[in-house]
Amino acid sequence: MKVSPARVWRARGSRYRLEGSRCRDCGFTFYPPKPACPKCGSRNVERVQLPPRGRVVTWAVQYTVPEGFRSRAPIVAAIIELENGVRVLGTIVDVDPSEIRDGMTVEAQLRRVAEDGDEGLIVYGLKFVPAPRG
Amino acid sequence: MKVSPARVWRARGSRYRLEGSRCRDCGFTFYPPKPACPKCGSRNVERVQLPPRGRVVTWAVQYTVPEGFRSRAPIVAAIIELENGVRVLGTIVDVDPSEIRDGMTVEAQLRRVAEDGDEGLIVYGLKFVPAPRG
Amino acid sequence: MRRVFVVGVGMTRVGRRFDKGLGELAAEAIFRAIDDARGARPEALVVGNMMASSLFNQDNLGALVADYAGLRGVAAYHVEAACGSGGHAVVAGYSLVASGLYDVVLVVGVEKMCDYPTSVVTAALAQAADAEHELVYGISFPSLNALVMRLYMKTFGASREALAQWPVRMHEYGSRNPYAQLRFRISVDDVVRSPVIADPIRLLDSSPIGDGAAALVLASEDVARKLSDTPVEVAGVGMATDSVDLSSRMDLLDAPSVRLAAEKAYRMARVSPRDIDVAEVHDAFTVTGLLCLEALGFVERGKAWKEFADGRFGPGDKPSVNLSGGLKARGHPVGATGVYQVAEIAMQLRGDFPGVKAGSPSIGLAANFGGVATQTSVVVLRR
Amino acid sequence: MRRVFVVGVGMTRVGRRFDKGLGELAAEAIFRAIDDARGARPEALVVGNMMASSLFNQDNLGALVADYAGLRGVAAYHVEAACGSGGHAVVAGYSLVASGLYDVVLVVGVEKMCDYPTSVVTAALAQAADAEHELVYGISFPSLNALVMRLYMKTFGASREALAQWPVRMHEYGSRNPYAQLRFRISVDDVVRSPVIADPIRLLDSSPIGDGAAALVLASEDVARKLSDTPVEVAGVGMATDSVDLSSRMDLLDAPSVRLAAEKAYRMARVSPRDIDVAEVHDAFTVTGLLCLEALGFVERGKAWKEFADGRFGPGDKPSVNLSGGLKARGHPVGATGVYQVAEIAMQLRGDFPGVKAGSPSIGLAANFGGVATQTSVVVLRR
Ligand SMILES: [Zn+2]
Ligand SMILES: [Zn+2]
Repeated sequence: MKVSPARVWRARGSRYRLEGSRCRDCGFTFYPPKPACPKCGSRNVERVQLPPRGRVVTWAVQYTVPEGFRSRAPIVAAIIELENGVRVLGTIVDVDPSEIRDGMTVEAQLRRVAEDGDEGLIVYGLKFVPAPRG
Repeated sequence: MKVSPARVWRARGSRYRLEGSRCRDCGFTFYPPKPACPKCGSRNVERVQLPPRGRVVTWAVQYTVPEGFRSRAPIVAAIIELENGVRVLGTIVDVDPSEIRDGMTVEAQLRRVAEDGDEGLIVYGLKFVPAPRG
Repeated sequence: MRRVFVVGVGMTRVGRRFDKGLGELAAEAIFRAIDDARGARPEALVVGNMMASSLFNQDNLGALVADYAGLRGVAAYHVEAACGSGGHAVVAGYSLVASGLYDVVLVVGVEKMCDYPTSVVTAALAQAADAEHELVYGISFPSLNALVMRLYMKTFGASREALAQWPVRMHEYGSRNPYAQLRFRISVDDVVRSPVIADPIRLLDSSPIGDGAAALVLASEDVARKLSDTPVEVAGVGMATDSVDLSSRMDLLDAPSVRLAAEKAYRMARVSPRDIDVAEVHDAFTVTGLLCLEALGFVERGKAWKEFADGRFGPGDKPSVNLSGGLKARGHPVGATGVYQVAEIAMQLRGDFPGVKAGSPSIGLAANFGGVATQTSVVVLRR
Repeated sequence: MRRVFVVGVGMTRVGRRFDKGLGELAAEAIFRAIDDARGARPEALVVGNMMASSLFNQDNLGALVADYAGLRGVAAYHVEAACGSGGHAVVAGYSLVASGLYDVVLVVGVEKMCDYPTSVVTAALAQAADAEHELVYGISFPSLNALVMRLYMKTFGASREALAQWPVRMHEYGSRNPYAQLRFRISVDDVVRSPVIADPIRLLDSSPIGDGAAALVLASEDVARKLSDTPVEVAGVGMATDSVDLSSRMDLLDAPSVRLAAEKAYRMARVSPRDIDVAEVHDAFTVTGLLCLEALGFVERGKAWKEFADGRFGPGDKPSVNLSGGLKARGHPVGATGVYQVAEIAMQLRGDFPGVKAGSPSIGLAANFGGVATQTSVVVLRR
């Protein structure tokens, strides 16, 4: 994908720090952050920090990957339900895909996620890893 | 731009050999070739070879170029009226842009026109050069 | 509201069409639709397409297709709704006639996907996802659907073998449709042993990559009579959306955009799901076909897999579903698919569909979406 | 045909908006338009945009914008007609209301161009040209317009200095428009000495690169009265096309797509060019502004440069042209521009345009095209 410093900078809250939005009217909290509430339409929303830990709701092990991601295949995509109930679509790394289980606890960490060719910007973002017990 | 062997192959008639279309109903001849006549809408069209020589109708000397064409700047774009009256938009090379004149005679030659990055396909096509007198 | 009719249809067989570019391929379908409508002269053109920009660096697509089809001068624009571009183009074309702006409008869907390697097409398809929060991680479009499939199977207790019935039946139908890309039969075993694309989605759960174009001539009531002996009425249309990102979906096993679009179309056509005789639904993947059947109201939530595996929704059933072979076997040239569907339903209602026939249907439906049911159009047709 | 009214408008100032992505920027304009229409609740959304696919890998744009604006669920699609996407989106939105499908429809144009270096934006803009026969040679969009400009000057005897009057006047107007990107005055000397982009086009003959979004709320007659005290009627709309490639144009100094689109819009509104009080025309480059004036019937072929340089088309003239500053100074966030134009004309007719005013106009016009007049939309508004 095309990358630019402004584009990467804009996503810093959601992609580096797992920020979402919370609706002050109906209380709905969601990810990624948006200027209005998807549930009630209110514009009275605020940025909130989401908890980094959650449990796997469903996952996919992806062998066919888009151009530029060949070195990362297979990619494990998953829906994670964070500790406050907010769901986040992300990838799980540092685990053998066959060991992923329903309800498995994972934790977000900042990682390298993509490069804009050999000489372009490097994009960072959150990936989920199996959480240490406790 | 993205290039593929099929895409390059499809354009071989128009880009390597200056083929156009001629309408068998109204006689209109045009470039690039199309499956129907732009003038009367007839589908009764045939591929025709266009003459390689023509005269400059109007031109532009382009200093700001799209990504991937930096080494070719400035690019001279021109509308050429071929000897049979058909107009073709193309580029003129092998000439100092300041020497281009209205009505100047030019001739199509097969040249390298673009590359798909450092390791991709090379695209060939026709460029116009000042025609030798005679 | 002016009544609007389908008076001509035209399709190309889906497959590898290295011989034609976007303009030429679209023109091929357009010529057939115009001939089918007794040489109708369209005043406007709506082009459905997803990937001309990302794969061919070509915008201004409405004008390009108009010119290549010998229609230079007509009104034109291009509608994008990812894999749902075709169906949304049909609704846009409908509104151009229903509004009274034009009497004869051409709708064409066109897509070329075979020129490039799978990884490039996978990247282009992923543009249906959220670029900033999904595509950026290398998550593919099949992968998003695989998340839903795994959840569907777990939640509703559907077995891998039961789900495989979908592609098996689609290939059966596709083998008899001359416009289908995949004209061979497969077994449950073939499905469950086919290569894994994004586990649990296997190759044979997924629609193939293909080039294709399909076109419709739409006309107002008085003009329709002159252009066709068998005009098919566009009795209802609906569109609706959901989030692009899957993170903030309220319920991954619901497809509210399908539900809402269908409600609007049913209401407008004054029909209920029980009235539909024949339907084409969006089975880009096995699971999306099932979700469509449920969200369209043909079967209860969580039960489509069972009823389909038990043999329902075949020819003569109410409705019979995807007799074209569906996206799975007819093929899924993404931005063209929604137009193929409407063309197929129109032919079923006229009685001249060249594949498996629905009997003598009088009401049909086409449901097409972009993304994972991210934006849906539903079109109800009546004989 | 149901009557359709503009009941709300919203714009962002054109410029560098590094703070917002496509969804957020579109939402900003949408919120303003909805507030202007007394909190109207749109049932459908049409998004005009050219470059989300080529610069941001984002398709499914209708759904994305709907969700970011708190409108999840509404009907939505994305209209592309290159730099004319916005105007075509307005016509599409018009037809959704006029057809009776929806009573309240939001139209938004959005474009983000400032994130990337000029060479990348130049490549994306070149997608308005023929990819196989123009873009492949590295020919840029300014270059195509430069071909026309040189021919115009030679054929009609227009001097470089006379043409420079266009940008000079646009900057004068733009300096008084709070939504304009370029709010400073320039002289003829500044124009003729500005850097050459594609000779004879110089930097100050060309519209700038900018981010922006503009939105309209359209409503049917009965609803319009509830949402606005000053509804402005969409009295006529028209669209038309020409070839994408310049090679096969019949006459490079004619703009038949503008002419045909205008004829349709005039006929529908039952007006003639002489009735237009205020207009916004597509001056992506100086020469396209002049061609518009001629093709719209405001002045004879070949004479626009002279009459404009002599001072015609100013405030109070019939029509007064581009009081916003036009694409040249208000800015040209390509897929949004056509929506800006209609919003500006609506405000002129309501009397609340915050820049140079046209007096008390009653009929206005907006002309927007993609490519070199490749596909044009014309909208006639009436107070
Ligand atoms: Zn809320
Ligand atoms: Zn002809």
